[in-house]
Amino acid sequence: MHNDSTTHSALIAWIPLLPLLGFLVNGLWYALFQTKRGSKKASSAVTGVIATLAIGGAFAVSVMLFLTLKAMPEEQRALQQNLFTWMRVGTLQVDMAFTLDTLSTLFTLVITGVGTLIHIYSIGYMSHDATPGKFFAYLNLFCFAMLMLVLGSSLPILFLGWEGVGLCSYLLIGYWYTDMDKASAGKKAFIVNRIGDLGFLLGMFMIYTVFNTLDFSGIQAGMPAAVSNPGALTLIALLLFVGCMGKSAQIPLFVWLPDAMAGPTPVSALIHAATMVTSGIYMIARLNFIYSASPSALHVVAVVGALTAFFAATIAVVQTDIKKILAYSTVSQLGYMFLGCGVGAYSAGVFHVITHAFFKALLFLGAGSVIHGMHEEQNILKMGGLKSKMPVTFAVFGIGWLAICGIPPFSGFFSKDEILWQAYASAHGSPLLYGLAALTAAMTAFYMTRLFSLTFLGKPRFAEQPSYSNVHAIAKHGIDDHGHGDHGSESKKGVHESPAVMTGPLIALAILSAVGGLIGIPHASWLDEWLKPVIHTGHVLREGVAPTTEWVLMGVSVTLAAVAIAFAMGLYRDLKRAESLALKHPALHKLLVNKWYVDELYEALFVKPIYALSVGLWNGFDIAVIDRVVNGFGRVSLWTGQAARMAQTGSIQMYAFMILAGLVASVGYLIYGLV
Amino acid sequence: MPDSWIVLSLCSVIFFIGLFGVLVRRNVLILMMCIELMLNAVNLTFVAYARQLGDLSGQMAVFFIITVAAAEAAVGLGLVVALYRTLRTVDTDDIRLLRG
Amino acid sequence: MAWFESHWLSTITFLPAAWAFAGLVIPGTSKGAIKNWTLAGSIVTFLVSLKLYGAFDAAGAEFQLLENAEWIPSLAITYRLGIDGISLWLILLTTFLTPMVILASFNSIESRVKEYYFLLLALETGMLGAFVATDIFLFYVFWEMMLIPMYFLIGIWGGKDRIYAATKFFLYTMVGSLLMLVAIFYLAYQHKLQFGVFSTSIVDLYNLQLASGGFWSVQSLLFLAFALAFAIKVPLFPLHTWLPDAHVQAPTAGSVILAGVLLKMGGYGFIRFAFPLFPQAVTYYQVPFMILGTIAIIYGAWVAMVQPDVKKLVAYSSVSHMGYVILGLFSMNAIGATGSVYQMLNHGVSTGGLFLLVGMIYDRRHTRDISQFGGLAKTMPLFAISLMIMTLSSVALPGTNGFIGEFLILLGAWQAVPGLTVIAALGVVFGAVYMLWLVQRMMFGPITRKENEELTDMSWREIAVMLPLIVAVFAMGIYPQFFFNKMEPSVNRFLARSMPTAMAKARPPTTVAVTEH
Amino acid sequence: MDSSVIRPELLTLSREALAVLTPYFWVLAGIVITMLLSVMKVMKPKWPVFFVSVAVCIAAAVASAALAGLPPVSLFADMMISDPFSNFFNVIFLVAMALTALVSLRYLDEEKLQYPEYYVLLLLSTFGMMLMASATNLIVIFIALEIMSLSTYVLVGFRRADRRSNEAAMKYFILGSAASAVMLYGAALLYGTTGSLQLSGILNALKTNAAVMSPAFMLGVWLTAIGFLFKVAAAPFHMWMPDVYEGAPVPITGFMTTGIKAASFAAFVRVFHALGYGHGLSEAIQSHIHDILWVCAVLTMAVGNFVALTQTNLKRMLAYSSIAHSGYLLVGLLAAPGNANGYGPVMLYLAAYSIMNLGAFAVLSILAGRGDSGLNLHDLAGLSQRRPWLAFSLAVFLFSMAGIPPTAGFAAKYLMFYSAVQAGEVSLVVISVLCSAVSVYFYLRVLVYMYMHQPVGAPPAPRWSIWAAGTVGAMTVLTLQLGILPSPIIELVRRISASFA
Repeated sequence: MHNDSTTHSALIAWIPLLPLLGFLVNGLWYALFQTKRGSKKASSAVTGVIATLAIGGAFAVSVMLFLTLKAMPEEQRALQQNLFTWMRVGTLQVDMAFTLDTLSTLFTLVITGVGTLIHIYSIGYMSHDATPGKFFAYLNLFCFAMLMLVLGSSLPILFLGWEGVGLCSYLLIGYWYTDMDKASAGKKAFIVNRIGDLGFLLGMFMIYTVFNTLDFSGIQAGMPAAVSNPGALTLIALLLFVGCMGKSAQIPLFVWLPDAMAGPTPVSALIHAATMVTSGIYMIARLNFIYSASPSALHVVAVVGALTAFFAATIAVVQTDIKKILAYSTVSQLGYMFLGCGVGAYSAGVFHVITHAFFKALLFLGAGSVIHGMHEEQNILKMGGLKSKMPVTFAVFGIGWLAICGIPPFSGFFSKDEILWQAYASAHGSPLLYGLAALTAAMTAFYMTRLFSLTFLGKPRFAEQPSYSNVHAIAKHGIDDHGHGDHGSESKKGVHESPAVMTGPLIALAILSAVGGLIGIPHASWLDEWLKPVIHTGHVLREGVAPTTEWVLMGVSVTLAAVAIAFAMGLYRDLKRAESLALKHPALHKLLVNKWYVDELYEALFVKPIYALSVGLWNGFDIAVIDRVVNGFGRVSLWTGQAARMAQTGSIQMYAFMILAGLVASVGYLIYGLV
Repeated sequence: MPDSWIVLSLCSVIFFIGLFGVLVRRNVLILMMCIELMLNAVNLTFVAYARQLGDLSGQMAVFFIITVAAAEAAVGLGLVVALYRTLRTVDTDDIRLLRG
Repeated sequence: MAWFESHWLSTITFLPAAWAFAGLVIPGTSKGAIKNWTLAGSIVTFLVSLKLYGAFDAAGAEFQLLENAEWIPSLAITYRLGIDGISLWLILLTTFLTPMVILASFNSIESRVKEYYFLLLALETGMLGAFVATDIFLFYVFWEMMLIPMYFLIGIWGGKDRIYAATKFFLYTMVGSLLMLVAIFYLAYQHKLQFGVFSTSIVDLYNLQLASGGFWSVQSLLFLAFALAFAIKVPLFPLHTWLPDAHVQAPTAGSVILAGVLLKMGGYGFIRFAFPLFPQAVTYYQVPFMILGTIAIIYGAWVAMVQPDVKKLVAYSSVSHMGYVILGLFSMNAIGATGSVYQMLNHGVSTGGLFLLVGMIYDRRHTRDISQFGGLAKTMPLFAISLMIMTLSSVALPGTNGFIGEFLILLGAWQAVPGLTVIAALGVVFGAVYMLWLVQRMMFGPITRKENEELTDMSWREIAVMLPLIVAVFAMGIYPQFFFNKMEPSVNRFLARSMPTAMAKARPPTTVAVTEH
Repeated sequence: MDSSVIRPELLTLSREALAVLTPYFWVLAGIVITMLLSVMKVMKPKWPVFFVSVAVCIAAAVASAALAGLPPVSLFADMMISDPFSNFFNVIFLVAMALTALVSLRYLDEEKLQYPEYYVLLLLSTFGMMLMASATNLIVIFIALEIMSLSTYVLVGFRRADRRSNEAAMKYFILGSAASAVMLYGAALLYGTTGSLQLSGILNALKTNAAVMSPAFMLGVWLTAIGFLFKVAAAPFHMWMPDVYEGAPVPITGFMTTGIKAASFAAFVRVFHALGYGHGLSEAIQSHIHDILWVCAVLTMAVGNFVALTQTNLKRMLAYSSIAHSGYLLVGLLAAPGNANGYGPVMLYLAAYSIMNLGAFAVLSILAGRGDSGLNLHDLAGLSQRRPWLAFSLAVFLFSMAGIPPTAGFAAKYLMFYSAVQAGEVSLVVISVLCSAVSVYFYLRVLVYMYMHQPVGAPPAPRWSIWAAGTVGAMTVLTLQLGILPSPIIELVRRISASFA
């Protein structure tokens, strides 16, 4: 058993290494042989297959290791692998080591599994792209980083992945770099993430000062000693949570995620829905013992989560870009997860991560399929009636929709409901939190229905021939960098269902979204059991909460969702009524459409002042003060010279006089000294 | 020797007369005379001291100084001639090409 | 051969100069021959210097590969060479960068080729000498001799304001180092007073006991004299203003060497001389200098952000990065100090790489105005990739060398002064801002100018220049232990010397045994 | 003493006295022969005179070098002494003289000044210098000084068709004579108060009875000192120097900056030492003289360097830099009693300074056009392309003057400052190094023109001559050699100053 587990431990490294390999193959191939001007670019089929094999292999390994873990006795379900020492300086020791325990194995499964599906999907989606080699290289690199993140057995390794995924998201958002907006969106994502990472770094430093190690095991071992210092623990927890805010797009650092939709849709599905954005939850679950030790920090997490959830939902209600809506719903769902963690129900949070990965990936890919079919049309007001045009997409999207709305028995229902219940009942929960969450749930149902009906139901609101907008879109992306260059021919076919290579993954994801919830059926939750070795928090109920309340709340949330759906269905049967409603509250509508003006606020608060300050420092201090002083020395010496030169009149008498003056002065001093 | 102070102070007076002459006069020839004056003041000092100390080396020094002074005068006059050839003046105010 | 065995350091130090003199016989008209000859020389030097890695034994004596010869016996000034784990890497960095800058100059320098390459090799000798000297006076001599070639490199082959920049560079450094010279004399004299003999060998001077306490104490004044010289070289805010001018005006090779090696002289000086000689003064000035370092980090980043000239931007980024070095050094603990030393190497690699890239684009477009570019990623993909990698290293992305340095430095500084570290860590954000914004403005977006449409991508020569740096970026980021292994004992010795408490209890052995090879 | 008795031993010379006098005899012989050659109409005097003067200088230099090791020998009833100190300086003077002659040859041709008197006067002035370095009697010092000065006055005015040359000569003459009169008055006072003209006698008087230190004595000390301060052009007695250096023919300027400066300092050191500075003088007087000289040194360095910043004529710039260097030398002089190296640093500095200055002025005399034109900065523009080696040598000399390693100037500076620090003159040293930092600027400016500017117009064709070129080359090598391996000469000067004090 033991040596068996060691032999298996040796495999852990392969989970991240395989994608890395794929990245190197595709990347080097691209960089060395496909960049020459006029050189032939590899097709998405070849490169895609390479990438898919890499991630698929990783998936296979993950599954195998998962089974190994499952076979092991519960209390020792963890595999370790130590590759080499990364840094050993003074008392600091960081190993390039991996830990595969019950928590990380779940994440590896999701990442590699969903990742594989999305890779396959991308083969189709990027078929028209100019540089698929580059795209798949990035995609693999992302998977590598993400897997490092979840497998790392110490904070620095986690941070390595943490920033790595940030990089990939930067690269992939700005994938169509010739469009400056997309490039800026990538930069924005990276920088906002950096702000979060700053918190993460400081949190790490704080941990090092308190625990004198950065290994998770070491930190856990140090907890008993550390609890005596709750202030430090709270600080640590909050600093790390700042990191989560950045990575998982929580208030106030959520602004980058909606812009991130500039990237190709598979990227949005993989990075900005299924995996990367959930790494914040992963970290909190990983360090749950620290958070549990600091109720105040937990409370902050919960409140921020709930607020984000609500806030993002309000924005999502009025957006018209299909991907933007999904983006805000992602932000909102992430808020849920943090709410779950914040009330101490880490497993609930993780559960929602998993289900969300399924249905949100599904929704995004579905949206991608729609966009693909509609030739780059993203405005849902210009869609409608696609049910007949794209039946498969319609079907799977429907499942995703029901899942996110929280209609039983779809996966979303279970996870969301778990969180709602915990928000109400757990020791850290409160009715207020629950109320906010429930309201958000209703709004979620509302805007998802709006999206769904405007996209698929009703009658088409677009011209059969490619409308101006998508010609524009093609023109905007340029012929060869963004795909669909040959849409000239394709668009004649008009709106069309996506090829099998794209619908296949959709179906797979649909099935997962449908049944995925079964791993966490209340009171029989396999997930809670499975996570026990990592997350050992028996759910203690707030005093005065009857267990039976759970069923009541469950009913409440389902009815809420149903009502919201019905309302939305009615409202958006034709747009007139919707618009009239919008006109009734113009101010509110405007506010929501403009996303509460958060971007503008930050622009005014930070970006502009700092820029102005920098210019001021450069011209006003560097040049005007320092340099002037430096050159001043030179100038002054020159003036001194000029002045001294004046004495050099050329007159003999003048010189003689100077001699006499010197003589008198010195003799005077001498005599004065003597008497 | 109590009486020598008179001589010595006289010498110093003469010396400084010469020095001030150098400062105030403008004609090169007169400047040279002033320098001679200074040198002779020095001579007188030597003699006075020699007498005061009853030591010959002071007296001896005077002869050397006189000789040197003569040589100096010769060179000086030669220079004045050369100067006058080119500048047509012996007024120190006019020889101020080199300055600054 | 036996002579070489016992004189590795002299060989490596003077090989470039000797090679350069030999090269004088090549007629100035046959430029190709001169270029290849010089390149060969620098490569040979690099290969020979690799020998040092094997020869240096981390567990062994403090200074190794010692050479000791009489130079000016009457003043007890000796020709004394030796390396420790810190200078070892700086030497390798120097010999590693030189071939690249020479190769990079092949197309950009066409006038007075002979003098140019002669000066480059002479410069290398000067730099190596400063790193191997263990006699403080010898160090000073090399330190000054470095100025001359660099002065001419900037002044002759530089840009429009090259003369102003060169003179400024020269004078700035002179003022600082002359005061240091006085301090050196004072130290030698102190040694005479305390031990009966003059000495300028640092292992002897380490034993000096100097009155400390307060600003006017001997130790503090001497420290300031040294610190001024080194802070100017680093350059530490507010003494940095020579750097942008020098960098912008210098030819590519000049900028690379300047950023890659010359700036390190400052940090190296602090480590080798200022800290061990004046421990109490260092503790006295620890916080002020950490504050200056922090200011440099933020200030440099902010000012870099708004530069219209790409080279100036990189120059100010150097100010920011070297601020980290100061911060880490003055945090006075193993983590911070190691981080600083490592950061010096990183900065050499990444900023050197950035300057090389800037030089390449300058050779093509003859402008450094950022607004002149845009969308280059389309016409020059390889260039874009290289620039991106160097950028990542410069913004300290984990996995690249930059991260190791900054992480350790900040961690070390946190141990010393947490409050300051919070501010300093902001540099992580602003660093990303200005570098990524640069990349975006130069590489991304549509191509707006006709000149940029037909740019040719990196040639094989340029790839050959960049490839080693790119490899170094990742190698140093993924397996830093390779470097730490040789570095650590020296850093610990350095700390033991530099901390008065440690000094009090145990002074490290000053008798240095020659290690056989 | 009883002067009536005739003492025959004063009239004859012992064998060793004759031996140590060889250098002086060589030069005297040279003077006589050259005079004869120049008046005998048998042949055109140019070459013979030139060769004779150079030959005797070399012979005398060799002789002095050979004598440098011997113990001191006092001559002519202690009127003068031949010791390592004097021989060291003799070598400097003679080398300077020889090189000046070499450089002058072509220069005089170009200037149509090829008169044999030139060499005669050079030899005479050199002879005066040698006497100055070896005289130990105030009157002898005075006579030596006058021999040197009178011949130099004439040499300065040698371009007698040129107004500037004449003016320079006249200024030099008037001020110089006045200064020597002042010095002589000081000598008289010293004689009166100590009862002796012998340096040794004065020192004795000082040490034996303290009553000597009367105001009159102080006045004497100081007036004598001023005489020397004038000769070495220490502020505020420096003002004649720029004008004279600018007006004089280039080779003579070079000769003056090396020979006269060295000679004056040599004698200054002897007198200074004899007047008991650092030993024998009472504390109060000591400290006062120290203060005055301190101020003097600072002023000199400041004036020299700062005014040099504003100069565009190379000759004048080098004149000011020469003033500045006098300032550094004063630092050495001040510090001498207080440190182990004694007057060694001063000697080394003078040697190094002579070498680099001779080299620099040799270059200038090669570059100078008709009537010493073409010596402005912009005339040097692009010299490095036109005459790379010439530019290189000038660069070496300038770096050396700026005190940048590895050059003789650096070696000299660090020995001097090293010693000054030992003598506790830290503040003075700090000021000096800051001043030399200033000086770097104007030395660099020349390099800027030579290397970083493109040639403008058609500068005068350089006056190549194998002799001048040889001089420049030799000086360049020597500058670098002293810079890289200063140890032997440092040893030498230490030994000499030890034997001297």
